[in-house]
Amino acid sequence: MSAPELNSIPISARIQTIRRLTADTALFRLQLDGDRTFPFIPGQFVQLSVPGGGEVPISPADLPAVDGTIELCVRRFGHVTSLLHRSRTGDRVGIRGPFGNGFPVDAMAGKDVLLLAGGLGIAPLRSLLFHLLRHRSDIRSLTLMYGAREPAVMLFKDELLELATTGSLRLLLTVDFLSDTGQAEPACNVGLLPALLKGVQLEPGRSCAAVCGPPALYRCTIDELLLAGVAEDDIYLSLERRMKCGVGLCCHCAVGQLLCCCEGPVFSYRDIKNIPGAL
Amino acid sequence: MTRPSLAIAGLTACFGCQLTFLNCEAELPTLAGLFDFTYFPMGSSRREIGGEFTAALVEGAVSTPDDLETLVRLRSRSRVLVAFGTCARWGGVAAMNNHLSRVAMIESVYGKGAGPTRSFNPGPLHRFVTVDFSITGCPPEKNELLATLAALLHGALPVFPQYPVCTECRNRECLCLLIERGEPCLGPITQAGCNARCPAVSIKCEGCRGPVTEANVASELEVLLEKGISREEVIRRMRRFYPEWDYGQRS
Amino acid sequence: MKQRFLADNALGQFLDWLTHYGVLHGPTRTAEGVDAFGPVQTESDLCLDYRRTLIPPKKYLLPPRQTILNYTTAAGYTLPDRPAPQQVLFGVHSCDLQGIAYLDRVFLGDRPDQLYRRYRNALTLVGLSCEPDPFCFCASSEKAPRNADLFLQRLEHGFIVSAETTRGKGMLAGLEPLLTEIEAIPPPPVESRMMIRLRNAAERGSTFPDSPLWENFAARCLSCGACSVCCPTCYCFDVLEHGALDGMTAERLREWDNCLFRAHGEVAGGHNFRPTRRERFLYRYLHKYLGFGALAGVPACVGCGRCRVVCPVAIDLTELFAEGDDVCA
Amino acid sequence: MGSVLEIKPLSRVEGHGTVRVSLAGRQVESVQLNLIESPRLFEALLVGKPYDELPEIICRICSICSSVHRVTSLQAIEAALGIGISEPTALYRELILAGGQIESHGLHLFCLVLPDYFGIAGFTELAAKAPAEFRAGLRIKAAGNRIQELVGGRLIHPANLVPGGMGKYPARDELKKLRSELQEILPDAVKACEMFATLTPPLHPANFTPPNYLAVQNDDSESLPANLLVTSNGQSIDSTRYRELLTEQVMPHSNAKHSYAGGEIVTVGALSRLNLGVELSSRSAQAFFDARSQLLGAPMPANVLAQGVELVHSVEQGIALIDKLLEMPATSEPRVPFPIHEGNGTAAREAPRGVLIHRYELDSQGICTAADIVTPTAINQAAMERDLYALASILTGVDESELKWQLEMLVRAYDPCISCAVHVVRI
Ligand SMILES: Cc1cc2nc3c(=O)[nH]c(=O)nc-3n(C[C@H](O)[C@H](O)[C@H](O)COP(=O)(O)OP(=O)(O)OC[C@H]3O[C@@H](n4cnc5c(N)ncnc54)[C@H](O)[C@@H]3O)c2cc1C
Ligand code: SF4
Ligand code: SF4
Ligand code: SF4
Repeated sequence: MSAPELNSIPISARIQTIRRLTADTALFRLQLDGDRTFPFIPGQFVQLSVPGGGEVPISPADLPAVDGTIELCVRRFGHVTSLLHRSRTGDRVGIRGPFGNGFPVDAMAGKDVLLLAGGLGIAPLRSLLFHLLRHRSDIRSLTLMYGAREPAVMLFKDELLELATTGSLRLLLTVDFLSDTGQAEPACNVGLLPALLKGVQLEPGRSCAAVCGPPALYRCTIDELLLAGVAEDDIYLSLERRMKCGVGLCCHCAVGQLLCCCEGPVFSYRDIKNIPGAL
Repeated sequence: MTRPSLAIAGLTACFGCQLTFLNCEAELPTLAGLFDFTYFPMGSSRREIGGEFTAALVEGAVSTPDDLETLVRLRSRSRVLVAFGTCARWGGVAAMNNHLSRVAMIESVYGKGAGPTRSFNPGPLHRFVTVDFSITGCPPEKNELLATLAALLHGALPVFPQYPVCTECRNRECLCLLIERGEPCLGPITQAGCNARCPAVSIKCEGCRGPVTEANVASELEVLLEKGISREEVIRRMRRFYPEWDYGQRS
Repeated sequence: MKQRFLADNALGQFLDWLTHYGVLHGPTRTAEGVDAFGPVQTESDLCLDYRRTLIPPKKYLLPPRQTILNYTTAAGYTLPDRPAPQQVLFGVHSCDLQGIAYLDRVFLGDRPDQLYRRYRNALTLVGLSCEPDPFCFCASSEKAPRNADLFLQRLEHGFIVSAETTRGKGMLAGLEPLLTEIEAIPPPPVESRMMIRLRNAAERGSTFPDSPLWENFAARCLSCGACSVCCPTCYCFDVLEHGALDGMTAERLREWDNCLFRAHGEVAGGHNFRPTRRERFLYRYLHKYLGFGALAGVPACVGCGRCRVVCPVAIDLTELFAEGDDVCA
Repeated sequence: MGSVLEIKPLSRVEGHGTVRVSLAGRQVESVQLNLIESPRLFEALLVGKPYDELPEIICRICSICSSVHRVTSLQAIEAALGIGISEPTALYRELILAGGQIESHGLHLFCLVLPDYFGIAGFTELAAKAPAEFRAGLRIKAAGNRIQELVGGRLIHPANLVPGGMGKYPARDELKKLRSELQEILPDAVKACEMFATLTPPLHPANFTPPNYLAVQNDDSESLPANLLVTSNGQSIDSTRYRELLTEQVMPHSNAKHSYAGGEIVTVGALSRLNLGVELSSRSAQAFFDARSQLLGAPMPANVLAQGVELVHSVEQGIALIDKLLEMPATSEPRVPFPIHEGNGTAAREAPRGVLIHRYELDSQGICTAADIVTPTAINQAAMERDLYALASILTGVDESELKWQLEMLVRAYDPCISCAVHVVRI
């Protein structure tokens, strides 16, 4: 099948495993039909089809696998994602892509890399994290700051804590508030994500940050990042829009004159800071 | 997979929404096999509101204690409660005169001191219980009903258009009755989904599907007043299926 | 200059001959008086002196609602296999031809849309010159845009016929028996003042941020969708998928959308990036006049005047230009 | 001490109703039919509305009868304003009424009544037990709906019919398609009618009082469709004077009203029409003749079969009307202009369930100052209750569920349309 067709017709896949992460979020591992592999760059997205429901843009949460599987971390949010959450292993879905630009991993070489994830934003950043860990020697330092609403909805926590023990990753976790039990979680701050940046000083031009999270996260985080010394050019934001086609036709995802699905979803802060309604 | 069980019931209404179900002639035999019609007095003599329903499709406005009782019983036994049709969704024709004295209206029909005593101003379902989904229309459209039923089979609910009748009217290349004839067409503020049935036969939209989410009510009023239609007439027409418009609403 | 000429009395034969290339469609007037492109059996079905049809020819390439994929459990998602009907669209004015040229750039660009291509390849275009009315402001109503297979320029007793595409050149050869030769000077291309203003503003990248008109538009607009439905270059679409009762098959559709609708800028969870109508108007402006993505900088407005004519509250985006940019190059 | 047995709600009928049987020991003392439909006060909704809004509002009184309510309402308004309509408009109105009748009878026969003949609860069971009959019935019903949709613009609550004409005449090729569809289902309709003539009626025979039938008879001799209300007891009156014939009486044991014609209980509907000699198409006339022994002078349970005969009639009539319409030259304006003035108008039509009368008074601005609507189900109530009592009394001693089943089937034979019975009646 030629590339343009892959872009417009979903290929079939089966749900191989479903790992419930929280009450409303699960990790779906899909096996593509016909030993097909699915190369992508961290930060790119796919259009996932749930038959009878429709299509949603999702960023793979893992690295491209050689065995033709792909891992998607999906929160139950509405129409299509609810249907997906009702599926069982073995059920069929469709997938098309990858779309968008992805994170500029080459530009991160030699830098102090900061990953900032809010809530579900950890999904694409997990993919980036894996990539950077695999090419750890290319960058100077690697820090992941991850904020969740409460301890119970913190995704991949054990996995992240374990990665942190290797010493190649600095991990800072925070929750907006503690669970009802009131018990403090070990290794976890209480407070909003930007608070983790308070007082941090980075070397301008030698540091960069990748941010992904709900719309509300961006404004305050950017201010803190700028204060910390990260250049506008080096702040990468992954934007969410309602992408219907993924190939720049349906027009739902325009940010100013940029199309989020083709020229994004990852933009540098400098590129979009003057666009009204971008953030 | 177990067959989803359905309740289809009517409150204060004309039975048109339930008839719309029975009007799915081509699909009815299939539907009979796909769902368990546990409670559907119009279509079946099995009439106990017993166990659990996957979904209850409730037609009509609430205007009597009996209506309310049926509604509450269905609500408490159903996973999904669907307001079925304009009366259930918006109040419908029976509610158009809710601004007038009900006692006086009853007297005008039945005479002084006579007539039914136990009834109140008809209101939509959501005034009394939580409604999960609605299929609007007086009558509702078959295809929307079938799409809902198909989605229910998958444990989902469908997505319906959020734009006004005008969009469909233009898509069908009908004459714009508002611009070309100066008629008080309610297309601009009415929820689409009927494929502009009325303008398609050169009849102004009477708004039978209720307000579109994004109605610029104030501007529609201004346009119609400019065309020389009295405010009283516009409001009377607008009230026909939904008595609670916000006439100052712009978005 | 020598030109190929089709006399009025040969028009009927010409139309018959066109049917070799597909089912003939052209401008007609419905019983209610709406001008619309539709099937044409005989010359008398045509409405040759029409100004603009309600819906532009985009409906032939991108139907208001179109099945884009079918799903079955066995085969997964597949393109609908129905071939596009071979059609000849007769009597297309310059503005609409330019509209099609714009859609071609969008849908046949880097990532071509297969369904669009299928329909486009099956459509033969025969252009027709026209007389502008006060609402029009196209680049030139007389000149043949390059995507017209054939173009007919109205003279008093017939038409000058020219071929603009390879397909058209081939067609013209077969048409010879119906044509004669005349001496005529091709009209000089005149661009409307409005188009010049608009282009100037677009080149400057002006979005008239302080114009009070935005508030005015936002307050009046009914969000009826007409302007976009009737625009020859509005192509935004929404995608819907419905499962069938059998539980095994589904259908995915795309249908025309409108950036003036609130839902256009919504994402899951209800956040809206263009919550107010004013923002949505700016967005529409941006798309129409400054362009997006690969077509950034290419104005999409072809000056057909439809959005103004069909707007129930007479909103006219060109008022912005008249106010701010009166320079005539 | 007496006990009360209640059927609640009545199933497979249109609208909300209950039947209460009071028993003294095993003896039936009385039977009450309660039409508990919530009052929507339609007459009050109409008062104060301009004439052109009346048909649009009143057709919402009932979905199954929306076409005939719309047409009757239009005729009453046109009578009040002295509007003459064009011939095609008149034909289209007859056509939509034929469609309405096919749909209504089809619904009643195949979805509501047929399960009784198999002793099953409803359409779901029917789809399994008699799939061929059910599907054939649905095809007939669908054809009726196609007519309503094509002529009315909507399947229910037709929009296309307005005072003085129509919004738009249907396209000729659509008419032709419709014609062939009707042609296709005609044999099915004939077969269905035969089926109802041969199936053993599930209803227990009883000593029902021979009915006094009432129907509208058209007198086509005059230009304006003048019609008469006639009864099998020999009464006859111009329909505009319906109030002189149809009186409402308050029942001594209740505060509800029953309708009487000249002081007598009357019944309306398909059976009444056949017995009063309403004109029939050729194949329906044959069907009527074949089944005459079951129909002539018969009590209301035979109404079901009568509807079968009429089904054939309406299909044939639909075809004939389309033929007439197709013969006419492509017509011009679908609406005629008219002046507005003070006036009052009455129209009586045969709805699928029987006599339907609308009467309006309009002021000089065309605003409705009074409205009166007489519906078939309201007229039939007294007879229904009388027959229920007759049936219940001979069923003394049968077990409760059988008694309920039987009484419900009798109510169903009347094909009541409870939403139509505007007046809330408690007997
Ligand atoms: C680049 C990118 C990456 C993302 N990555 C992830 C990720 O890794 N994990 C994750 O959980 N989420 C991710 N999201 C968010 C995810 O796409 C949304 O949560 C998802 O689209 C929600 O869809 P829904 O149908 O469940 O919600 P809804 O709110 O029901 O739908 C969203 C919108 O689509 C419309 N819609 C839905 N279904 C239909 C239909 N059948 N027909 C017509 N319209 C319909 C709705 O009207 C609504 O406006 C990402 C988004 C983007 C843009
Ligand atoms: S006729 Fe009515 S629905 Fe159609 S475009 Fe005009 S205003 Fe809108
Ligand atoms: S056009 Fe208006 S009145 Fe007619 S069916 Fe649609 S919403 Fe109802
Ligand atoms: S046509 Fe006019 S009223 Fe309608 S959406 Fe466009 S600008 Fe708004």
